[in-house]
Amino acid sequence: MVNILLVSHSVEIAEGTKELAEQMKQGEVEIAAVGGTEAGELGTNPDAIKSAVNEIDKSDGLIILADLGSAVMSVNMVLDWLDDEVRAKIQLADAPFVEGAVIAAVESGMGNSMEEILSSIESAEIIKKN
Amino acid sequence: MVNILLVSHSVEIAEGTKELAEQMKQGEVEIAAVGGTEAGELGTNPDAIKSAVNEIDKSDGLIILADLGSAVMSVNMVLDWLDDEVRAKIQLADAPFVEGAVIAAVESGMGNSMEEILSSIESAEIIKKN
Amino acid sequence: MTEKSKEILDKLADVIIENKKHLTKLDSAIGDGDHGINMARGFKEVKEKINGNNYETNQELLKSVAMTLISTVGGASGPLYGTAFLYISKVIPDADFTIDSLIEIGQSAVDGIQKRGKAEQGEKTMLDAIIPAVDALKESKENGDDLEEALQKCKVKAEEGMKATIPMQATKGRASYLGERSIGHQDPGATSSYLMIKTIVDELYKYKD
Amino acid sequence: MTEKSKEILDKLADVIIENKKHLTKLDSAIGDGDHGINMARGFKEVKEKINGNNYETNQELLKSVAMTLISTVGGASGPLYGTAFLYISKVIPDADFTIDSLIEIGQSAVDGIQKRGKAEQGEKTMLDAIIPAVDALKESKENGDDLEEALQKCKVKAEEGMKATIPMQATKGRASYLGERSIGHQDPGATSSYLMIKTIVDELYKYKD
Ligand SMILES: Nc1ncnc2c1ncn2[C@@H]1O[C@H](COP(=O)(O)OP(=O)(O)O)[C@@H](O)[C@H]1O
Ligand SMILES: Nc1ncnc2c1ncn2[C@@H]1O[C@H](COP(=O)(O)OP(=O)(O)O)[C@@H](O)[C@H]1O
Ligand SMILES: [Mg+2]
Ligand SMILES: [Mg+2]
Ligand SMILES: [Mg+2]
Ligand SMILES: [Mg+2]
Repeated sequence: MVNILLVSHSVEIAEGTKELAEQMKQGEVEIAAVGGTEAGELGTNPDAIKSAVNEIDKSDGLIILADLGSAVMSVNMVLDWLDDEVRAKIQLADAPFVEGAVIAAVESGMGNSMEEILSSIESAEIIKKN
Repeated sequence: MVNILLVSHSVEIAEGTKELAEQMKQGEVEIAAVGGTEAGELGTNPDAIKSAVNEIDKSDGLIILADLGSAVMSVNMVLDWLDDEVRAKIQLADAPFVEGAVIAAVESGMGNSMEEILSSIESAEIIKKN
Repeated sequence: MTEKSKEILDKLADVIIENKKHLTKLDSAIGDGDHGINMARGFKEVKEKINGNNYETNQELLKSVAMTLISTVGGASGPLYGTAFLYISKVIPDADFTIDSLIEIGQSAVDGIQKRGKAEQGEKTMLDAIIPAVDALKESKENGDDLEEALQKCKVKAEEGMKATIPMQATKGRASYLGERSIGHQDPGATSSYLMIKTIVDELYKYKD
Repeated sequence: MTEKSKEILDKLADVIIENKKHLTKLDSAIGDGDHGINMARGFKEVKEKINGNNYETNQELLKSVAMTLISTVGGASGPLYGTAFLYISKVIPDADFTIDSLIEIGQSAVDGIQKRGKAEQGEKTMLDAIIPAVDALKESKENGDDLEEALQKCKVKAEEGMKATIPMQATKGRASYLGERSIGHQDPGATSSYLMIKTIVDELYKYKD
């Protein structure tokens, strides 16, 4: 199954989104959450992102969701450090953080492929609320 | 200034997003956050939403961001209970929760109108991360 | 005047609470696995609320049920059932129920749910149990069925409607996130709606003479 | 061999730490008000790290600075400056600096920052202080300026570049959220970059004979 890594500037947003997405998952989808700086402030911690990327199972693919630009920058840096083979398993999604996490959890649980999940969560439709 | 109300299924997501958005605000933008059920579980609490809507200053407009469908339903119910005059000051945004909150906080702080802010946060561009 | 309605609501609450696990299990398959928890929490509060208060009219009683559900359920079913009971409170008579008043009550529930959820029949929601039940009452009125017969048909149609959600694909609510994978599962909301209709019918039966 | 570089970096860290409030204030106007906090935290760690360790080569020293910044800064400037120092570490010689090696160092910083942030000159970022400084060195090389002259011009151009961010509209980073309202404010990252360049130049001056 495609696993999911959530990278937010806020540990609360990261953990809360993990909890919300896990409620919807079927099967063995793994969801990891990283948020805030080492000191617990708002920001990103590349070391923590690196550990999370290393620890999570990437064999069927890994989708990373990041909240804002500097989280994206930290994630991309960590991804650049990986071997090409591992790197090829991972995609950083152009998707809204909370909404993307929930839909990705549902679709991964259904056994959808990385491409199928990305096409759902990267669609403009996902931000419609009514 | 246009104020902002965040309604999430998760108190952590609501509070974390408030903190993240407040970091970016200039001036007197008010940001309120409501999350979870009364019992602290994932869900929505219409009474808490109602109190938050009543308490926040709506004179220059109020934008509400909700995370998922049932939060939207709870918000719409609360809005239906309001007088037309108050109701007219409020818009529930078709926008991503975290990303929309940050941009709305910035733009409201700049003195942008409700329509200007909504057109920014309801644009598909907002979910692009790279 | 409200004693009979209170008894029916109390029984209805018991049935929902008894089915907590069943409803939650159904919601685990195509949702977030909390429908039974939500509904049992809400109806536990309803029991306490109505048994601890006196109401002059059924309208007051039903409004109190509605507000309690809205405040305590926590899921989509809170605003949905809450608005249904709120709409019912506006039409419910204090006199004994007739086919006509039951139709009006049923239709109000449907209107309330549609006001909140904007769903139609066939979208795999609670409406798929309730709309057929209300339609059955309307048909019975046209056919000139007596109340007993009408209630019986109403319950059967609600159950059929609930089961008919199994092959449906959800297009509203969390189950819609599953797309085609929502097919093959019975909708939790349609199930709680059937349980409520069944209980109301069975209770009205008791008083039928 | 690394003592001179260590001293320069130690001084550079001091300057950043001294300017914590100034940088934070600039970031409050067009960002989230943490650039000084981020940079001071990072360079405090850099001081501890480099003063508590021995390095065989400037390459090792600079790599250590880079990794410390990446781990501790917490904002966009962490990956950006971190990658800059990482790229510098790949080209920095252990011999005394020449105009040629300074150009290579400066160009590596630019390359690293662009690799991470994909910004061009004129987008109101740290690059708007650094690129003119590197360009000045390149011009000095063409003109045949001596090192002293080249360093002096480099510092002047960095300062001009920093000030030139005031009328710019930000199109990268958090300040870009402000659109036109980012105009009229000096970029915090360009300011920290100028401070670093100034410090390096002043320190190199000390050793010039
Ligand atoms: N838009 C809607 N209209 C009618 N019923 C709906 C709608 N959305 C969801 N439902 C019903 O609500 C049920 C789920 O309720 P519940 O689990 O309590 O809420 P949540 O989905 O917020 O966890 C579904 O099984 C469905 O019958
Ligand atoms: N894409 C980018 N390329 C180059 N520099 C950038 C980029 N994005 C931001 N910056 C620089 O980073 C500075 C802000 O750093 P900092 O406040 O530490 O990070 P954050 O914005 O994450 O809080 C800006 O003033 C700008 O100079
Ligand atoms: Mg549910
Ligand atoms: Mg729920
Ligand atoms: Mg900042
Ligand atoms: Mg920051």
